[in-house]
Amino acid sequence: MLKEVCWQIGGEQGGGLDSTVEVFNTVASRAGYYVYAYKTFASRIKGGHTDFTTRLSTERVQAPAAGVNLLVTLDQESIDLCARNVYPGAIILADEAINAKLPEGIDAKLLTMPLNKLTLALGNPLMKNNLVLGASAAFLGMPIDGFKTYATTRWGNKGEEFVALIHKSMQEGYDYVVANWPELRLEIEEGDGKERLLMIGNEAAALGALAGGCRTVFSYPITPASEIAESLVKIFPKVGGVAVQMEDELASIVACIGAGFTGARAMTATAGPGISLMQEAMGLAAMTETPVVIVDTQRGGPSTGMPTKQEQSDLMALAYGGHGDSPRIVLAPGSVGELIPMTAEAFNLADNYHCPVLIASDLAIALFQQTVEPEEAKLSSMPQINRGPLANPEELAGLARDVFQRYSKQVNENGVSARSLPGIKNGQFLATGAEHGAFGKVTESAANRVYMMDRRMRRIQNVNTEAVRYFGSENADIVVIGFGTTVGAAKESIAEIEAATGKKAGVLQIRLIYPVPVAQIQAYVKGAKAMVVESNATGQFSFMLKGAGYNPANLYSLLKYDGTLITVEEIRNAAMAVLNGEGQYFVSGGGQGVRKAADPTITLAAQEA
Amino acid sequence: MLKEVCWQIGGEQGGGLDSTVEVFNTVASRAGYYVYAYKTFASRIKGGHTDFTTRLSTERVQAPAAGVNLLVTLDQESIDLCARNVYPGAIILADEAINAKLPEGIDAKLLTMPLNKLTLALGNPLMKNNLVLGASAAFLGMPIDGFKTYATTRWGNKGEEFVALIHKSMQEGYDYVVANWPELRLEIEEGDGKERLLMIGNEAAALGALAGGCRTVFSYPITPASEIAESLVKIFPKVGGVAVQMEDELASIVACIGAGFTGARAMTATAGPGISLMQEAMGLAAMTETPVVIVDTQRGGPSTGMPTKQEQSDLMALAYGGHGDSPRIVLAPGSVGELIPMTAEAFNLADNYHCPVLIASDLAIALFQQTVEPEEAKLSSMPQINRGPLANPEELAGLARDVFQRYSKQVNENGVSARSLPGIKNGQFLATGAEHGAFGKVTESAANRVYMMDRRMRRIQNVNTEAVRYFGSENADIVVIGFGTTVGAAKESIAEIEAATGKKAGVLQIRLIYPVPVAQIQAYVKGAKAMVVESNATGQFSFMLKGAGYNPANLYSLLKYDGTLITVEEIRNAAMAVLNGEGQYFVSGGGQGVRKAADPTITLAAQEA
Amino acid sequence: MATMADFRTSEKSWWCPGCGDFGVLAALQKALVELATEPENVALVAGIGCSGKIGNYINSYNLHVVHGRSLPAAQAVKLANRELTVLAAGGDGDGFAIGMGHYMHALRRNVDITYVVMDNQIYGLTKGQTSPTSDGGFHTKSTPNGNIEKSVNQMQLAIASGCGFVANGLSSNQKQLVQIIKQAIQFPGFALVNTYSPCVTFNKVNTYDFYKSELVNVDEDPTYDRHDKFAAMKMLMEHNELVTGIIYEDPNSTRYEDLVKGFKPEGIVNQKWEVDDETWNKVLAQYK
Amino acid sequence: MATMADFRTSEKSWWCPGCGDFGVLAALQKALVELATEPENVALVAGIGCSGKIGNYINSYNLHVVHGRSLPAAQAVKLANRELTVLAAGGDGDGFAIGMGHYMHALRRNVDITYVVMDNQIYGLTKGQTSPTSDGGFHTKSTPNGNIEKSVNQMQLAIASGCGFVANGLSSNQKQLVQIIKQAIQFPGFALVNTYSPCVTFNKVNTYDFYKSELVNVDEDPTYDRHDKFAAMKMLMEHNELVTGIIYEDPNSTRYEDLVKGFKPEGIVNQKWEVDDETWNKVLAQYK
Ligand SMILES: Cc1ncc(C[n+]2csc(CCOP(=O)(O)OP(=O)(O)O)c2C)c(N)n1
Ligand SMILES: Cc1ncc(C[n+]2csc(CCOP(=O)(O)OP(=O)(O)O)c2C)c(N)n1
Ligand code: SF4
Ligand code: SF4
Ligand SMILES: [Mg+2]
Ligand SMILES: [Mg+2]
Repeated sequence: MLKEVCWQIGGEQGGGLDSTVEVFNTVASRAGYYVYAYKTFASRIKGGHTDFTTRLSTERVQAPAAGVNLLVTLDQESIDLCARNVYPGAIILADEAINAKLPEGIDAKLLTMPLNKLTLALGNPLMKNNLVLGASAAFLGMPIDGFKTYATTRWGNKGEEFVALIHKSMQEGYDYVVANWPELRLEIEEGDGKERLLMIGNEAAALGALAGGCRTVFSYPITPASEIAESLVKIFPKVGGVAVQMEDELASIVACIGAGFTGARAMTATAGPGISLMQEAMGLAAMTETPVVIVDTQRGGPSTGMPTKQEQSDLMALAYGGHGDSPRIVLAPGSVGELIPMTAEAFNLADNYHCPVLIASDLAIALFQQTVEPEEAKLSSMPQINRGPLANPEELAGLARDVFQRYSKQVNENGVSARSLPGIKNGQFLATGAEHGAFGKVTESAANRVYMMDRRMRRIQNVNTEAVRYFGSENADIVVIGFGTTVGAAKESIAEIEAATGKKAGVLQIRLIYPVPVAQIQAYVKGAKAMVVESNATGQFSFMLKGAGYNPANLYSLLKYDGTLITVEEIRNAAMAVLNGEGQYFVSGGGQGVRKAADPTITLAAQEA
Repeated sequence: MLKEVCWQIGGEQGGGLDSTVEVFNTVASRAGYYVYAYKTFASRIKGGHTDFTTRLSTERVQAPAAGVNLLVTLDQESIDLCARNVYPGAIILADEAINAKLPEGIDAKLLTMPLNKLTLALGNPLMKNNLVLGASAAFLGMPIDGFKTYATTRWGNKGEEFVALIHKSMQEGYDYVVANWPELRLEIEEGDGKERLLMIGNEAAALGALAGGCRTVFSYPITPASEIAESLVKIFPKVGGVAVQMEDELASIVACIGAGFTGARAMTATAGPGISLMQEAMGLAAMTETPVVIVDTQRGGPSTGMPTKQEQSDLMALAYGGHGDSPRIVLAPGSVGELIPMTAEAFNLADNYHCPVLIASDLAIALFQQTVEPEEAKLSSMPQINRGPLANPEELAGLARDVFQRYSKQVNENGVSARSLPGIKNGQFLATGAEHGAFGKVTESAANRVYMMDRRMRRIQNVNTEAVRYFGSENADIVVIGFGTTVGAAKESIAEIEAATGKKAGVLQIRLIYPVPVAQIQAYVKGAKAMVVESNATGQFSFMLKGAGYNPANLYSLLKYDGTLITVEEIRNAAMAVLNGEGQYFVSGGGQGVRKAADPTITLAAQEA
Repeated sequence: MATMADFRTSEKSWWCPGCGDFGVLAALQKALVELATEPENVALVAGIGCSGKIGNYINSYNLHVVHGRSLPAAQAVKLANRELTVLAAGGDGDGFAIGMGHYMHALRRNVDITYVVMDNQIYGLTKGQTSPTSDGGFHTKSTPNGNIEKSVNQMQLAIASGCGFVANGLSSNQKQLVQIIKQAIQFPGFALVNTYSPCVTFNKVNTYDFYKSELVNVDEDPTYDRHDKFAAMKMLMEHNELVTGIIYEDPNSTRYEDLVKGFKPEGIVNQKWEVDDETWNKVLAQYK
Repeated sequence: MATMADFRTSEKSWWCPGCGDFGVLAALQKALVELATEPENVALVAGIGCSGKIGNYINSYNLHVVHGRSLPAAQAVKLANRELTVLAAGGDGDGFAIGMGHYMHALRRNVDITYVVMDNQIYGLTKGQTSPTSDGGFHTKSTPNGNIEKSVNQMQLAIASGCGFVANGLSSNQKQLVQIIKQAIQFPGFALVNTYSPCVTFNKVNTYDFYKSELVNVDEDPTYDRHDKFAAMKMLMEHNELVTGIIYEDPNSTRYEDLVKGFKPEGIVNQKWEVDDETWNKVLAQYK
């Protein structure tokens, strides 16, 4: 009995594989397994290769699997592309019709099944997927009933006959495997049956927004962010919110500022190109001290880049991308589950620090399903709505006009002063992106400028949030620093590093990317070697760390920027190399393993004098 | 006899003072003086205080004066605002009509002259300015003939009578001073009569573009950049170029990319808000490897900020502002004169490195007149047009289609491969912002991604340009690091620092802001204390230096961010404090002098564990 | 009830003496007074330009955004708090150059706001460049040889986009302008109030006198039917947009806000945002 | 002379089988062949979207810009090299959502390019959201309760903006579309070729059949006068833009390029850029 299996299915994009996988993952989750699912897909709608991988386990899993146990392939291209990732001895199930050939040197059993023929006999092309599901269940020892139950509830509205056909197809697939390969089993331990949630990060962000009091969303579709607004537009009618698809990202962010100014909690969600377009207006939010929340689901950049591929290369743009000096707060989730309270918290931070709060999600968190523990999604464990410094309407009513100072020197411990909201008598003020005085009116006084600039920047140096989270051994020899999707792999790598090297390892998850929590990082790393793992080409977070004063001599780096996810193995290998003193900078990916590299920070090469 | 005098005039904005000053400066320049002129003005058209200061000298001057010798004031507000900046014993000339009062404690002679009355008698309100010019000439011992000659050529087309009236007014102003204050003279040594040029940086940038083969400009008006396009739109009819006022900055930059793709040399000019808006498309230029030149005349940010005030706070945005990792080159001029060849060179760099080349100008360079030596503007001393790697049309004609690889692995020593231009047979390719292969066609292959990313980033590590320039003593104890407008003051501070401290001082001018020339800087600074002087609140260049590996312990900093120019005195005072070991970080401005400050780099404050 | 004084601020104006924007500001304040609005219930979002400085001079909640983006903000203000009188304001460059995309989309979205454009056919604040509404042949710093682009016809565009209230006023015709603004504010949906607001400093062609002699006033034409869309379009085409008055009004306009499913009359800010368990669990259920 | 094969590439298409964009591509290639253009003299600038991928499938100089910005680039390409046949292409979202501002300004600037829009009334590449040209009530991922915005009337906007060539084709009506594109390319100035190009995957309402039954073809109406601007506008208003053919053509169009002072017939790239001493000194003189 296995504690964990990895199932993969490959075929043509747009052919319905996604819904097959959705069924598989949901049934697995309902059976009490932990699920981590990911996929390869291209920026096209129909045609071309796609593959979906699901790692299911009786324990929490949060990283790509080291290999695949059962690979289902609907075309030869999928075999060619996926077969080299299987575990030795794995099962590769192919449609008889494709005349499958296994590439040389692959240690796997290629089994063929007359999927096309059986589908034809069933009389509905959609049934191929159900045959595949049945067959997969049989190999993995998952009860077919779970699949059937799901089909009943999901497609019940399409009529009994249709459901019966689905059931029949599933059973046929199951039976075919049992009958033909009675010995071949990858049986996984039974799931604990506990009810968990399964969702993608974009859905988690939508949930967090809902819990965080966000009722206005202004956004523009973009991969891989669109599902955030698409989730909220479905949820909002229940709570009286409004999600507007704007004409572009410039409009989206400015609309959020408008709503924020008025007192609503507003959010926009976008990816890199949108972040670039929002730079000017983020400065406006900072200048007017208006709360606004922005989710960036990072993808391959720059420009259009690789819209369907993983990357974490927007950090510099998120923290420093606009002209002038302006405050921002940049958070990063370490898992889908974490994104729910983090998004809710973002609104509290925005209301308390009166500046843009950005969430640096990434494609793999945004789009790939992960198990979320019920505790992570409990309403009662969400941060309470905290509106931050607000003027008191009764107090203002008692004053005359032109008394309330929106940009008053009377600030709270964070350097923030109370804001008034439209509708509050005597609270009128001017919120302008131009430099201004206490009432908001434009002034170019030099002394005022210095005060206002300090006022704005100072606030973010004291952001009250859990900036870092440490996992693994105390007094580690190596601390892997990561954020976003890499955190999962990093956490799973701890045991492997320790096993491989006999040294102690830890992981420091960065939850607050900016302002860089250097002191907190130093406190955790102590004398250890710190290895920053990030999915970009120039080591953006390392650069930020060094710029913020971190000693470069003690900073190691593993980068991957080929669009694929960082794996446990890569982190382990890089950590081993670091601990062995083999180098300071490493890269991985592009079809090659971990290898030494030059310092990725861009500087001008030394020249002859 | 003085080697240098400083003349200042204050009055109401929009009242014609600017043209008075233009006459004064031009006449001074023609008389063979070096001129450095600057002004205080607001983001409004008519009304409100404005003042203009002109430092004229028999030696090159490139920084604000330490005081004013002759202050001409047309209203009391100007006295109130400007009188405290005069040298002891200075002359303050006021219109009798304003009933001028000198604020207490100011050591200056307040003289009044019936400007209004005389103007009335002359019968044309414009003549007040000429009275002022004549009076100023008298005080400064400048021959009135220079002014008259200028008037003749400049306004000759308005008729003899008008010119005669101007001459008369000038003479009257002159005579009034001679008659009433025969003893009061600030006589400056005679100018050397050598023909020099006087222009603002925006005009210099336009000249550089002309010399650099730029014939397409796409831009959108913005302070303080507009004059660049406004100059070129006047010049272009002479050479068959086209300057289009676009609908916004998004269009401007993408149009430049279109023109660059087609083979033209294209430029846009903007300020901070425009830079923020151009971030996405800069990535497009980088991805498509298309040359494009962007001038940023930095002003007070963020958002609308202080549009008419000096700042150097766009560095982060210029170097790292877009999403994803992408190459850019950022240059900074140290004077108006330098901007001519630098702008021309920018086009060569763009054509050779196939990426965006940005020029980080700043408001004071952009808008304030400086003397330019004829040698700096000689056509023969401009960089020769160098088109960089271009496919050979004859060679391509001999090939079939689909042979030429625009993104070929056959790269030159800079990592750049030849480009073809529309119209060249068999050179057709796809230039896309999406990741692509050798022919430009879209691909999401992991191995290709790594190659292409490395290809793009690698090129800027070897930019062949004069990255830094050193001035002052060898083996200095302190090296002042500056760029843009601060370079002038820094250079003038060398002697003062050395005189005040007995230590050796040098100035390292950064001409290549990004990629940061760390090695070059280290080579010049050696064991000295390096003090970065910049006009922003967070020490952006220091941050870049540290991020690029510069040792933070040896980096000192003087910041000013109140919108005014850094002065020689401030640099000297900060340098003294640094040499005295009084601190590492200093700020100045806002009505206070140089003072110690905390590390301006934004990081999260250390928290309780 | 609020008076004119209540809508004024103590700021000294940064506009040039004689600038058309004074008249627009005054008419706007007058309209607000006559509609019995209170300063705290008015939110004005302005763009960047001389005209965009209007927020310094009116006592209301003012948001002064980046260049060209008053409309997205104003629409959001209204959605966030439906009880406010929401105005957007700015210049011809702000609205029809950099802001053109937002203008076109606000027109068709039909959120209940009023957009007051101060059209001086020039860029004032940047000191006199050609604007998208500048006439052909117009000489400025940016077109020293004369403007060679066709000018934007913002009112025709409004009608072609389905905008339900299209009006044009002249800064110096206070009486008419006050009337127009009042009706625009009362109109249920997006209302365009274009105004010709002369720039006395940089535009020496399109002056008060020019407009006075050129404008055709449909308010004074008893035969003109402002509910006839074709007629309105034809009028504007024939007179090159030199038309004043309420040019088009759609009697059947429905606000965007009224079409949003589940949207509450009080908008957003006046709700309680805490989610109840039932709603939360219903939403969570789809992820189980 | 170039053939269809010369304009094709070896790339396998990423479009879904049956996508309307195939027809637009084919018509475009055919038009180029019939006009005897050579691939190296064609520059095509495309936006982002399914439609924007067109540059992968046509053998010409292709520039694939960021979302919404094909027009500024295409205009600049033409100014840089007037000898090229310059096309811009993209989807309804690309052109009329994020790209709307540029569209409006390209219309009035009148640079001699042809803009081919593949309007499927939906966002294809991002997997089916409502687009600015989607019909009212249309259900998509982003408007699960039906679209509540008015749709953009891009052809009316073109006419209101002074565009001199406004045409609409249907992807499946190759014969007409080829004719339209040919005339558009030959038109001296900015030419709009809107096409209805059905998205067979995400738009199940605006299908080939839908268009076939709804479109009014002015090319087949002998009484229709395509030089009458007002008639064109009326036609579009009355039929809710469901009109096909060459709807408006201005017989007196003058290209922007022809109005730029001192501009040379060869544009920019074919000039020598070195400045001669005389010109340089003349320019420098003003700073002396
Ligand atoms: C992104 C950006 N680009 C350019 C500017 C510079 N700018 C300020 S106002 C303005 C145009 C002013 O014209 P208009 O909108 O007609 O207003 P007016 O001053 O005429 O009232 C411009 C281009 C800016 N502030 N921001
Ligand atoms: C700045 C930016 N925002 C959003 C996107 C995401 N995006 C890609 S294509 C597209 C719209 C596609 O619709 P359309 O232009 O109609 O083209 P179609 O796919 O329907 O042909 C969007 C929103 C992007 N690439 N860039
Ligand atoms: S410049 Fe023109 S628009 Fe601006 S304030 Fe003066 S008159 Fe008004
Ligand atoms: S999704 Fe629609 S528009 Fe995109 S390729 Fe498929 S059919 Fe064409
Ligand atoms: Mg204007
Ligand atoms: Mg579309």
